[in-house]
Amino acid sequence: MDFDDTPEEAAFRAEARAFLGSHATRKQRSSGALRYGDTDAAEVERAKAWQAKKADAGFAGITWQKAWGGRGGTQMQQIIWNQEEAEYEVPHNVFLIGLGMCIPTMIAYAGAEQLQRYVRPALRGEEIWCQLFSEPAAGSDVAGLRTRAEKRGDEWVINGQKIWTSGAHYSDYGLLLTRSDPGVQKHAGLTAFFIDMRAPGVEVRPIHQMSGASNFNEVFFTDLRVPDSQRLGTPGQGWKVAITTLMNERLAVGEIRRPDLQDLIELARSVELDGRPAIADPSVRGRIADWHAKSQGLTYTRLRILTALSRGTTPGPENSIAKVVNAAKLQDIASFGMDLLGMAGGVMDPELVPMHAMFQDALLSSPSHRIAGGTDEILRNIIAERVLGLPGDVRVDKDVAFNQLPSGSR
Amino acid sequence: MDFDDTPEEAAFRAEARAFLGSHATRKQRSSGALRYGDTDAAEVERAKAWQAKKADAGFAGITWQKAWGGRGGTQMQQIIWNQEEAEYEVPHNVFLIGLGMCIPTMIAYAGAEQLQRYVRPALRGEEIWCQLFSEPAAGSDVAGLRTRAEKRGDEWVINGQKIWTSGAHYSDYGLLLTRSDPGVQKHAGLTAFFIDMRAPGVEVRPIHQMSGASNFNEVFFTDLRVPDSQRLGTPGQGWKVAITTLMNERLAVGEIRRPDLQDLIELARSVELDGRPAIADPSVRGRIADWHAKSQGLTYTRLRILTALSRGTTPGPENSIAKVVNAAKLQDIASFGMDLLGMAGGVMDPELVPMHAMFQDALLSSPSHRIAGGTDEILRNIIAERVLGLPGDVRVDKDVAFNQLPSGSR
Amino acid sequence: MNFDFSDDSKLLREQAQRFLREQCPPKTVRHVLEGHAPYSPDLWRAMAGMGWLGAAVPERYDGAGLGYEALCVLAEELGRVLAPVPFASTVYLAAEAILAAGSEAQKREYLPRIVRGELIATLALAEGAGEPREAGVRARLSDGRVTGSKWPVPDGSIAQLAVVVAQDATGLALALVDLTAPGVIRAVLPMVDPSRDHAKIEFDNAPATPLGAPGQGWETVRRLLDRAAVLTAFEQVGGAGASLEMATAYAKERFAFGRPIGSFQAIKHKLADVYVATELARSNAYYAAWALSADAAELPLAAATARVSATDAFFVAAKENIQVHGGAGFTWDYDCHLFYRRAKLLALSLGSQRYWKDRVVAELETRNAA
Amino acid sequence: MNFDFSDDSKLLREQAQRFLREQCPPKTVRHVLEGHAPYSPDLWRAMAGMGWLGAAVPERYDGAGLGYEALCVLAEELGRVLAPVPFASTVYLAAEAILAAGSEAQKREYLPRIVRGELIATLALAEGAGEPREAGVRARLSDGRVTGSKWPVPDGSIAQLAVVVAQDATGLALALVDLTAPGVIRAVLPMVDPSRDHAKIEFDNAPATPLGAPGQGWETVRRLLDRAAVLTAFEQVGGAGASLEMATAYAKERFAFGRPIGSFQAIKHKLADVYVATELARSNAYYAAWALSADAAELPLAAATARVSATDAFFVAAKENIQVHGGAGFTWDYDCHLFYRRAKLLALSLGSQRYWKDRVVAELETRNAA
Repeated sequence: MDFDDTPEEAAFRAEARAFLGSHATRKQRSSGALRYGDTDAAEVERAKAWQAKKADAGFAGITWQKAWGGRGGTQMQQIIWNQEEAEYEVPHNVFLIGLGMCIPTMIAYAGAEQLQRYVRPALRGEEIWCQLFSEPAAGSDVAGLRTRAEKRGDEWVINGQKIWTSGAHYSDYGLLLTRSDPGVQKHAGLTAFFIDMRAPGVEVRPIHQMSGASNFNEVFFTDLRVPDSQRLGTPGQGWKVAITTLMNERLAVGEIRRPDLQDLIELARSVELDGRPAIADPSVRGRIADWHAKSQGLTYTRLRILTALSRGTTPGPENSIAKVVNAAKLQDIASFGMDLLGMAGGVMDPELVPMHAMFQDALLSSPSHRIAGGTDEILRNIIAERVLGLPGDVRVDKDVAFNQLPSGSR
Repeated sequence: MDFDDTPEEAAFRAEARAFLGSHATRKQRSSGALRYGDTDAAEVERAKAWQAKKADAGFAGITWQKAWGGRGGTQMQQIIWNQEEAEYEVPHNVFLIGLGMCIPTMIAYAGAEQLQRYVRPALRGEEIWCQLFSEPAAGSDVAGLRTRAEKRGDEWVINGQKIWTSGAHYSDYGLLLTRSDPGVQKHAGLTAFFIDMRAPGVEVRPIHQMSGASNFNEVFFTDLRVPDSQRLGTPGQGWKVAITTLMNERLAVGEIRRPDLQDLIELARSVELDGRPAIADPSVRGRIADWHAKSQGLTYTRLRILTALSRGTTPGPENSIAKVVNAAKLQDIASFGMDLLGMAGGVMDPELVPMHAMFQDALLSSPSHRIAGGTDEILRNIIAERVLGLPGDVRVDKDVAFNQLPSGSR
Repeated sequence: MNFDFSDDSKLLREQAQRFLREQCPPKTVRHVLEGHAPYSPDLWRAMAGMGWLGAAVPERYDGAGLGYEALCVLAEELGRVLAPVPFASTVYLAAEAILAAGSEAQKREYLPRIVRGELIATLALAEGAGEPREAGVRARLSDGRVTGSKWPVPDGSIAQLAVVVAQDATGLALALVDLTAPGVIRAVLPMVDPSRDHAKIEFDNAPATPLGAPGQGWETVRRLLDRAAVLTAFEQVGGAGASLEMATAYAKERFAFGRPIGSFQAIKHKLADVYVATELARSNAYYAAWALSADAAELPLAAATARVSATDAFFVAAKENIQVHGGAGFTWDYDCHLFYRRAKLLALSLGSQRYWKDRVVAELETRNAA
Repeated sequence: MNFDFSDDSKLLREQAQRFLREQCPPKTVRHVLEGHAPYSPDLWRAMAGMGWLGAAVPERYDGAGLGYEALCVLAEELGRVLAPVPFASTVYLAAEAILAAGSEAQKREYLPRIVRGELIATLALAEGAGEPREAGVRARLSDGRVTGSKWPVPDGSIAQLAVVVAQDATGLALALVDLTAPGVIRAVLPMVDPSRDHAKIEFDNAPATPLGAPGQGWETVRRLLDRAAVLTAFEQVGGAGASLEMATAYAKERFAFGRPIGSFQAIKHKLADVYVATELARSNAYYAAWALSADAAELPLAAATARVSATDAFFVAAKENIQVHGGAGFTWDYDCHLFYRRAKLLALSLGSQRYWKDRVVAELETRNAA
């Protein structure tokens, strides 16, 4: 066990720091109001520019083969890069889904010519990809989706609706899962495609979230025509393709969630309870210690997983831990921070309330974290079944044709 | 809404107090070491004597018809009696199961002659009844029981094993649920009886619990012969009989669980944290307030239910609330109280440790409360299904003969 | 003994439910939430018409004199529909303060106007971050003028009258301030729940009339908060109940993996826990309602206990209602967030759990010492 | 960077697992639990024979000199089987105290005997209820004699030597006391986990030799507790892991309603939560093991963090293991309670969560101030 860099690692870290130091600005904590806002066109442009710069310097796709424009480096280098980049003000990473999930699926299922065409532009940030799986009636139960794909000659005609698509409005391409045969068992009737998000028949509408942000979209398909050459896998093999995508879900670097422990400590030092700084209060100390233990536990769990990955093991569902813990923790910290303000806790004015009302903002954005990208409940199922090996739940939807399944009124 | 007595209630309360005052000793709190021990023969004798005294004075079976030896009184009188009796040192109530569950089932299913024979002696405490439903492989899933009943002429021959039978060692009679037909669906093959616990072929063995106590027994049946006249309901109707028993599960007055809030407050006043009484510490105050709110909430919930009962509504599963909350609370309070003692918290010497090591004792006895008489998990199912009306879980054991069901290795 | 509401109260509840179903559907709440109005004057007027604003005001001040049990029933129903009206500030706080501390003349001047819905009033206590406590009051009252900064003041931008808590020469004092007079500057505050108006109010030598005798001290404010806590607990219980009903209905109707999501134990047990929390809160609220109605010595403990329970219950119910709704739950268009916002707002409006838990234990200590 | 144990450590773990499977089955624990012996001398001798007692003791004192990573591995495995031996007291506390504060002569006198299993030793710190703190030490040391009452002292009835924490003229001091000498009265204490010996020891002018320079102060004790906390955290992680495995196995094998109980979400999610707690604790323990091995400046924070995580994880794992076992879980005959007892014992042995959480925050404050 060694938490220090090897000489090679130190050299790479120095290289990363040198690049970042001359191309980006170091972060100042709490340097401004923190809003969970939309990613606008200007932000996308900045992200594209930064990705191109990284790619040119060999810091995009660090573990990717050189043939695809990667560095051919190690998992440990990727970890080091992530650690260093997190210290700088860099644009929101709009490429995570494309590079982490869509392109690896393309590599597994698309033809050589297509890969030649799509992989490099994606890595350089010239083209953005999104993932089109979830539907209004198919959230946790993705395989319950209803978007129809019907074969007409050399084309497929797509009709239906997707939902919770991150970045659909600035994406160029999308990975789409459809139902091509509703007359067979639900997992057996799916087919996957990649599609041009600018094609006629694709309409993107932002979803207005309770926090005021619109991080997700609805995507409607009306007689969208997709050439058969954009099919991934055979017809009916869509579920297998989707599994590839979901298994490639990278060890989320994720956005940095605020308020974090340091923010809470800062708040607890600045506000008073009964005339003393809140941080002197044992009940406050107890909560801070609990959350610190959780945060650190996640940090080192992640490093343990990455160490295992760097030795060639395949990623398991262990990462579900981080999501389960972080989502609840964020909501709890937000609520607790507001409580520390007593009667003024409900005020959202960033000029009046400590820490730019970061805690109040997080109260409203955090519920989505317990749901989007896998609900708490689904993640616990995954941990129980795939890590602990507990038996699956009784399935009533396994031996029935999709169009014979009961569906409820919501 | 009125938390004061009506004149009639006040009169009854005065009567109860007069009786208790002249026949029992008022409780002193923390008057001695509190042990979760066995009910020995002497204690049973004391209980019988007390029950007879109560019955003679009209305080046993307050709501029962006079025909059965009851008072023919109101639910509210029962509440008042319970409140008053709780203030006195009276023997452990060994009649709860018999009078609360077994005899009501007898009244529903036994013949007039049998009732003439059994009801009064039970009410006067001359005969004690127990309930024989659970089995090693049929805990939460009572209908999964395997104790066989085979008809031989006018008799039934019983073989098998029951478990978790409270008071089997001092009981005279028992309500027994058996499997009379393993070839039909599990709920359809059951038959109920009442049996003589002293009959040959009945063997009672105490279960040694982790707390050191033996509140429960195993009961083994080897070729026990039961006359068909002791059958309750028709053969195969046993599940319906059992439901009657379980629905009659009374609003548990239950033993008074210690440590309670007052004990915790006493402890928190007597021990110091960093040189100040623990109760001055905000983290301790927060926990005390939480538990106080729960305790009071349960008290008033119970009174609300009793008010409804006294107006003639049938008892619902609302009482599951009390068990779910109390069991976890007892364990949490025990653990928390030990924590207040810091490095000495693990010591169980009642002479050395505050409050006669009551918290340490409760740590060891409390796990059983989350299990016995309905696990936390089953009670939540009950609340969800019977109160909120949520749909039942998928059942794989409904349309299969009992002897075709998978059974696992434990 | 009788641990249930009276038949009169039950009739009132049914009437209130019918009325509010019509007069306060979610779109009424959203109209305020989305900034189109600071409150719903139509609903307010209608409520005044029903006599609700004076439910617990004695008849000699034009109230209905129905007592506090009736007011608790109304509070629960208003909480259930998230009524976007200045009821809590005007009725639980201002009217109660005037009833408790005002002179006969003041009662005759203000209460009838409140009852008729002509006067929105509030209590100006908080001065930024902090729990309710005497040392937290820095506003000064002297020579009939008040100076200081109060925020958040509930319904502060719409109220015409405020009961201001301030320090004067004799200690803590209450004063009535006309908010439309010179020396009062108000700014609307963005809140976690924008369906209820709040403001920051700067008093700069604003004309003030003493309410009650000088030097009444913190005890008057504490008692006022205790009483408001009971009524707010009913609002919270109403909100918790509505959230639970919404979640339960959705869990029955929404299918995944070929079955209603309410058939999965993860959902069932979550909702069972919410039910338990809500019922405990309801029972504690009932007891507090009795203590309030009977002006019993148990009121301070009963109020704090009810408040602690109700705050927990509403927040967990609202939070898990979002979770049960999945993706739909955190959209703007579903109503889940309205309850979540209100739950957190009410959890803080009279001081946080910390304050109320401390009150519970302080009362228990007094009682055990006695 | 490498966040995994070394290959040597992994080999040691495998060896330890094989050894303990044979030498420390549950019946060995029960033998002590049921009062037939205060510890298992056979197991203790065998462990000495394996060189474990000196795993982290330098070779010049006859230790194996394997370092603290190795000791952490052993601690986890001993925790997993609930080994009923005086390992923690002798190795984590006494040997560490002598290594940290002893003179060269004292090290040469005691450490080789400890390594060979000839000397059971302990630390006498607690004086009844209370967290570790300087003001809690009332025992007096003067003129080479110690007087005071210490309880509970782990392995206090079987140890021959104690490192006693006492006040002398210069402040807080450590002293070595021969527990078999006159002036020492020992009484076995009934504990929540009787599989580990504890005693109350009265020192009445018992002969004492100073350990280390006079007036070292509380800092030495604090550092000693930090180091022991890391090792104890590994015992706790071992116990948590074993409890989880036991519960998981049972949930797969036990059927109800025609299916394994592990297929019900109530059980699945419960065990998923236990898994999460255990993994977080394991990861924090790994980091603390590194800090201990490297004697890093991060040690105090890392140790307290690991301790907080591990205490939570073991208790919840042991508690829910009972619950998953249902009725069988609370019988004497099933092993669930052995883990539950040990979990609570270890949760308190070095001070409760309160002490360690306070340490976490104190370290965070120092760091943020820097």
